[in-house]
Amino acid sequence: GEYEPLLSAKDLTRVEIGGGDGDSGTGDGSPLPDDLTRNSLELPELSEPELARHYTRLSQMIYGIDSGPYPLGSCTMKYNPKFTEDVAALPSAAVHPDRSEGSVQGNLELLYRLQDYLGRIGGMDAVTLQPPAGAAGEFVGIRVAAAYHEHNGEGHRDEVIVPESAHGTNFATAALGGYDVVSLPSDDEGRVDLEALEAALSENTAALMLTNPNTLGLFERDITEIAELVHDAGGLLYYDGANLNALLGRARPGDMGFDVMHYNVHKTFATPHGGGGPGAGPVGVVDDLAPFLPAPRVRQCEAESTGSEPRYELFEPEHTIGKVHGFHGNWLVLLKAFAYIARLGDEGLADASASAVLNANYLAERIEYDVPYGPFHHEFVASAGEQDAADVAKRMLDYGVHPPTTKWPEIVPEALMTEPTEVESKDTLDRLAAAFNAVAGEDDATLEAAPERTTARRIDQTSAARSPRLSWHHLEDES
Amino acid sequence: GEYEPLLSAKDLTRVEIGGGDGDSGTGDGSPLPDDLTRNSLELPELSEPELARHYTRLSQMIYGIDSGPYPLGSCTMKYNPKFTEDVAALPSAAVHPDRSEGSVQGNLELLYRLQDYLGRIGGMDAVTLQPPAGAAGEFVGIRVAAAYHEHNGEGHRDEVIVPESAHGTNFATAALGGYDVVSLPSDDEGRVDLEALEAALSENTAALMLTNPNTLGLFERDITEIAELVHDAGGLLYYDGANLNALLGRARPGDMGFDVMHYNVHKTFATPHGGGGPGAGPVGVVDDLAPFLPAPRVRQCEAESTGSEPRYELFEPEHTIGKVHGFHGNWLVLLKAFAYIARLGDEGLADASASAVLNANYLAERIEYDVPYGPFHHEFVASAGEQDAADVAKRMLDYGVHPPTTKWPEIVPEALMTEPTEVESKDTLDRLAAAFNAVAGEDDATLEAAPERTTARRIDQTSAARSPRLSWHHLEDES
Amino acid sequence: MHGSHATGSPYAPHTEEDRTAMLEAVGADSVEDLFDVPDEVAFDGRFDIDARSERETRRLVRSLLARNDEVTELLGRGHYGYYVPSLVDHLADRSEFLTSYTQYQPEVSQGFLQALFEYQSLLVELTGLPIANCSMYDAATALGEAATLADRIRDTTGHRVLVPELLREERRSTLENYVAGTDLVVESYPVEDGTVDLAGLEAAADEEVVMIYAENPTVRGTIEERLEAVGDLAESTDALFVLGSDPIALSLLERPADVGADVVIGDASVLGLPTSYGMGLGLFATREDYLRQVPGRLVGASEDATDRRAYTLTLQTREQHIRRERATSNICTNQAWVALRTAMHAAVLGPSGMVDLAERDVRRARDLAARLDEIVGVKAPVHDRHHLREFVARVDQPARAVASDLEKRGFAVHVVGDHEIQVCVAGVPDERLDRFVAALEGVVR
Amino acid sequence: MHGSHATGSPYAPHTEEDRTAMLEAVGADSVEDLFDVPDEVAFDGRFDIDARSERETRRLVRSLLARNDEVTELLGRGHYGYYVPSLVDHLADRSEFLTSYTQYQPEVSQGFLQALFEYQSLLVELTGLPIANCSMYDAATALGEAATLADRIRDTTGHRVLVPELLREERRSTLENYVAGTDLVVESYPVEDGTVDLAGLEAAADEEVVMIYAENPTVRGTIEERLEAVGDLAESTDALFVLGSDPIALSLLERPADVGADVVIGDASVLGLPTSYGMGLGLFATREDYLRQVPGRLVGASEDATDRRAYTLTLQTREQHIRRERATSNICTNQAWVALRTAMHAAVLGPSGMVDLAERDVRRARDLAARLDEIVGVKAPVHDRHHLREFVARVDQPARAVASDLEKRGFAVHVVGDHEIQVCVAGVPDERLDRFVAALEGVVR
Repeated sequence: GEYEPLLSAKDLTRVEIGGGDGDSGTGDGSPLPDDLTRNSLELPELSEPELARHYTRLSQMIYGIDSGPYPLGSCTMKYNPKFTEDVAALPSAAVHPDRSEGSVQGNLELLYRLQDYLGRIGGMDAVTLQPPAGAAGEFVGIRVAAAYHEHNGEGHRDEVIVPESAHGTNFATAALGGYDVVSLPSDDEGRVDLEALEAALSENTAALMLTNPNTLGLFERDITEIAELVHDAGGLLYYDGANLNALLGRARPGDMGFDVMHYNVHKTFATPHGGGGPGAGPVGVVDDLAPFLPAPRVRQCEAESTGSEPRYELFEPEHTIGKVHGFHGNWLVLLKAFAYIARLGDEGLADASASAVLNANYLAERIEYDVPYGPFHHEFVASAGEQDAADVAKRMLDYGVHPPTTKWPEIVPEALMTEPTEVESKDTLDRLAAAFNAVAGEDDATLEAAPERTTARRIDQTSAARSPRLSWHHLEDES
Repeated sequence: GEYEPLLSAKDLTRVEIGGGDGDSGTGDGSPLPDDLTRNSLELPELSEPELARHYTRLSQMIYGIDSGPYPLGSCTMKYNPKFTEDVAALPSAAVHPDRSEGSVQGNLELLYRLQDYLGRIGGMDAVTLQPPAGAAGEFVGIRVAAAYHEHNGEGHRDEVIVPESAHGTNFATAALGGYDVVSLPSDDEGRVDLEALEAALSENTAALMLTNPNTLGLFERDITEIAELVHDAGGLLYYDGANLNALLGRARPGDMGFDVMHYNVHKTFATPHGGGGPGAGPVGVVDDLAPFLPAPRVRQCEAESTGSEPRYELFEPEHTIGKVHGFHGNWLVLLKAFAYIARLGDEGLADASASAVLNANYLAERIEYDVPYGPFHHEFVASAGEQDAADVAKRMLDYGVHPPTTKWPEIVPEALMTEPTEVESKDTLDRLAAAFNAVAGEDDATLEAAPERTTARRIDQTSAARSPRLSWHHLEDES
Repeated sequence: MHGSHATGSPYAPHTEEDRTAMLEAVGADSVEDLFDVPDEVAFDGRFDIDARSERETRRLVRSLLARNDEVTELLGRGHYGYYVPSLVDHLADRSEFLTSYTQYQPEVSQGFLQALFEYQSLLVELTGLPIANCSMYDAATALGEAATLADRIRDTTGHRVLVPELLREERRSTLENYVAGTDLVVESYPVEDGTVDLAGLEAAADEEVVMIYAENPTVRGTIEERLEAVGDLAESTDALFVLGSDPIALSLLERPADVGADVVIGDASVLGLPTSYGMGLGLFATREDYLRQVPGRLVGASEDATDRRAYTLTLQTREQHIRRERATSNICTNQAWVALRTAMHAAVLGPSGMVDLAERDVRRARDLAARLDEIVGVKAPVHDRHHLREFVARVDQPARAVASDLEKRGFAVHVVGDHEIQVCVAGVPDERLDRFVAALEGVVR
Repeated sequence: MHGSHATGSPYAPHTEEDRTAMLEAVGADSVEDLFDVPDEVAFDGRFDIDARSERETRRLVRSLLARNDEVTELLGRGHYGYYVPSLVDHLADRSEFLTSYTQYQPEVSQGFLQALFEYQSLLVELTGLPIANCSMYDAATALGEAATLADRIRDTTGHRVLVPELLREERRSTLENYVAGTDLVVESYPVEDGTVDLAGLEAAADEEVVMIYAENPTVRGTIEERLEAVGDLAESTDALFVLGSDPIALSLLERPADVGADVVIGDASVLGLPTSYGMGLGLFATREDYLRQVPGRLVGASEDATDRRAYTLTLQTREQHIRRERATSNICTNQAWVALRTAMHAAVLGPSGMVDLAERDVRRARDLAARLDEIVGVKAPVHDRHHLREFVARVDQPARAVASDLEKRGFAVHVVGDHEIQVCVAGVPDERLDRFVAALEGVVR
């Protein structure tokens, strides 16, 4: 494929600013005095047709969910239904966050209903939609836990326990919240080691953060006992919702004893990943924690009269931790998630999980790489064995499919963490398995030379990091 | 590139129909008696994600206007402004054609305004928007001419004169209208040969169909004399609007003496070509011909009271030829054309032609192929000389650009009919010229082997035509 | 203003520097010099059309269209408001599909050619006829093209074209324009209770007939019951049997090939397009015999130089750009992008979805008719026939007044007789039908 | 129903035959057998959420959102309703952009990486700072991240974070959550007539200060006049000078690098997103010194194995998925697609369009203030400063009542004091401003 030049290589136009007296109402000069303005601005100045071609060409150099299977473990790369874009594009959805509550009843009702949907799905009593991403949801969870303990005179609790196979965000979030992170080893079967948990728990435990099924796709069968242990130690149990797509309609975090959880709507509820974001990370909690949730939340007003349409209002939870986003979170993403849930309903959600689990099991059965742990649900972690998992991934690109997540969790050597999701057909899974298996039979030299059939060949990461060139200004000397 | 299998290769599901008694209001069987229904239907049954990938992949195997320059002579491949798609997608535009006039005042006013715009642009007194394409517009012109002559007791006129370099549709349309086609040779300079015209004109002449500038891009400088000759012979002068993009704001067919013309809104007014259509071919006429236009047209009603909003109604021209489309033509296309004209205004339209003419002249200057005729306007016809023009085109594909129209008009040997339009930048024209010039230096073997870098290599036309396989049913034996 | 694109066309990219350099290259002082327009026909450029920003233009169009009333359309008679899945918009709007030209360079057009090939295949399956072109403008023009086909292949035997007396006037008028250049004349045959009056048709048919046209469903929404007899009659008189239909009807009703149809025409955009004020997609399918007389473009399978499957426009020698006045039609620009949308919509539905849609509407129309029939002053359906999705109802009051009152209550219906309205359920949600029943009750009370 | 997709998720493609074959392959009798969920925590699947067709779902959302009132929003204070060109929607909605994941496989993500690299370059040009990440969530969280950056690089010298007393409460609250895990405390410094009270700030600043935050324009729409002095003060106390702004402001106002800013944060989605109830895009730019302490993702230029230009995420060892609890931030999912839209919108405007937009709004806001000032009972602007696009007006009547009356007339304004409203012109067409003046006249009469 041909490369697309940078916009700056096509044009850079310097616009001079100033020459105004700052009082000019209609004059040609700047309407501001020169000491309040910059001198000039130099950026590309291109026509709409040129830009259309630039971005069309860039888009052609991207593998998206409509390009083929995208089995990134832990990322739940589902098909993103097109109609959800249409509802997010409705002009009536485009409102300013400072509008009066009375004039945006549509937004409030929709958010209220989404709070309700998510509460039902997670088995949680109260939900905030404010966190703009999963990690932001985790942060709310940690801040809520801190506020709860503080409120109960347990402000000394300064440790958060995180299994070693957990998502990196769990560690980072606990640290951001000011907690010491206590890492918890897995047992031989890849699950939480109960003895180690008992040893880790103490009067300083604020919370245990857990993903279930865990990153190996395994259900933490001892979850009831784990919950008891944590609660007995005075800690809270946090559910990382990244793997919720495994359990829709089969089990709910609230029923397992979790006190607080986040939902990744860009995973479980099919909102697009957008090349990294935006997502949304709503947080659900049990009743005891509801007073600590971020403000504002949405509630139904008292009915004014029988038969009248219910009205909605914002309110501040009694002991709220305050805000974790400047406004109401990623509204357009929440809107899409609402539409997805409303479309699928009970049956659709349950089938999504059922098909996701069936797909993972079928794919694992079809590939020649070893899958050391099971029984897994929506994802599995194979081992590339003697091969380098990162090289395996590069080589899979040559077979026209997206590779799995690699080298993590570390409990599996040369991990290939694979999550096909429910949207792949048997035919596609067979094709994906064929790609895995073709690579499994290849030698290291071939793998190291990969990819060969992609827009760019293997990219030099070391040089990128050693002498960072982070804008076109850094490339000026070159061309 | 990888091929995309046919939908039928992915799935064919046969649905059985019947088993009903024809009275079943709610039963499981067919609601119709079996003798009124087919037995079964066999088509692909695929999920939305599978279809999204299928059509995404197909789209990737198409060169569009956002892919690069598209200098097809006579086709006016302009950039299609994105916002025009938005206005065509407005839910309020989606109305049924049998709605009462009073309830679709928006449609009627917009069409009325477009009639008015086009009349101004072409210098015509009355416009119909009904023809769904340029050839349909030509047909209206020919039918209107026939009706006019008939009305005037000149029904014996049975010949239409068409220059030999004219678009194929002119010939075919005249024939469809029942006319004998009289072909008119060009003079040495590539224009209408006045003597030949005089010789061709007679009491049997119904019309002369003319493109101006003609397909060589040359303005018919003798147009006033031509008009006189035709009118003196009792004929009508028809303007083929395919090349109108050369003249916006510089000259108008009505001012040149044309009696009837069509507009190609998918050329001049930037509505997308859609892989072949839909377009729209409105027809403008001088006052004398207005009573013969297709029905219905739109007009403003008498004002009900001062200050009230004007209202619009459909009406039937007095001697209308009737209908040439089942309803109101390609409404969504007309809507886009209206938006384009309203966006550009006088200055934008004039600049479009100016830039189109500048681009053609600049490109011609930059390429090494000979351009035998001039001065040309928005397009020129180069000659590939000793090379085969069709092979030149195939080879240009390898350089990542779309080739010009080839082998036509025949007045230029191995014609490369080139129309860059106003949307190409100087940089793009330089790149396009480089592609022309690279091919100009290559040998026949290279050209005959081309293209090499496209999705498909050179396609066998002979085999396609010799044993036509026109549906997947014809391919069943194969796979 | 700082902008280099501040005036002129917003879609022309030239900066002043570019323009100067280009003029220099061509040896002209100004762009004006490049125009070879004699003074006597020169125009001063004043159309008096104001330029607007993109945003203002969008506001203008939105404000104009806001003058359309919002009503529930129970309208059919050849144009239908089926729900079009979002997928169709999103994929068909990809600019590669939307902005490309006719596939004269197939090597860079494989995607569109394949989609059109799949569209043709869809129509072949639906009609049972082996040849389908990749679009005419609409049903009316496709009917006209069918008649000129009849003229070409049957021209020694006669000149009469028989159409049902209840044919939509617009279709008939378009047909008459298409045959105006031939010696064909269009004549009506009688219709009985919404469908072909077979005895009447038999009486009208003689050796002068070159084409018999029928529709299924008919313009009154009824389903024909004697199509095979019509086919036999056409065969016996050596007339072309042309049948009008559409993809949803074809997915359920008798297969045209099974009743002897020689040509199927119709509006295929009932799938793929929302109501669009009549913008359509001419369906055209026929027998193998007439392959070289077919109007319009055909996509065929072939192979490329490496023997891989490829698609291309084929049999182009039928077309105007090659054969000029001896072409099978004057059509050039067609409705390819609508055909793409139709193929996409059909693919989303799948065969089961298509049959379901048709069967559900048969039931819904029947139910609605029964409910209307219970209203005092209304009889529905008027015709003792099966209906696909619409039916005629008799109202005691003047139909025009009833329709006008219904419109005020937010419902549009057809007026098809002094005391007849026609009502279509296609695309109308059930709860709207409920409200319609109530509205009609209110109106005729 | 005929459909094989009739139940369950409409986006799961399995036919019954596939399902059976797959179960056989994995050796299970049913999908239930694959779930390893203990009975005591099993759930019966009854959420009591009804499934709907795509069309019904769209109708549901449309009907809910129809409960929003249509008003002209003269609202700003950090979220703006600039017109977003259609091009942005059409290109950003291409599914390759919309549906792809973070670019961990750069070889198949070059297009997005390059777009993000161009976004970073835009911010580098706008701020004059050499490092810009490729997005935080919004301005408030970017402010929080700036504080944790200050904490990391300045933690030996103190714990005070100074912010203007008029900072939006939401930003302050978010900031306080971000620093809750550190020893930092957030304190206010005084503001005078809408801008920094320099004497007050000097009085508040001591060696305990690790960060001074200012905004340009301020939340009251005023343009800061002493930013260089703030920068000097920050430098002299070894505090990080963090400046809040946005791309349109930055295209016209003093360049942050020129006034000594160490970090620039803000909401970059003022370009690229329509008003979206506060959904934003956290802008984050800083000095080269802090490169390895920057939160969020960075795209860098590199080469591929054939030495051709290529782009890749770089310096990932700062991030949570590598460094876990020692990461520079916990951010993972960011706002990449919004950054793409912002870059597109900026590209459509070009530098001249951006400067024009800012300058035009300066003039329009000034004109509007002057017109409001002529109304009896209104004083505008309240602050004797230059304004970028919004200003505070004093009303004699209670501001809340004025705003409420304005809302009834179709205009939304901020209430920022008992007798103060705030009015923003960004994105509001001139004729709407005219109508607003008339409306306010009517309200305060």
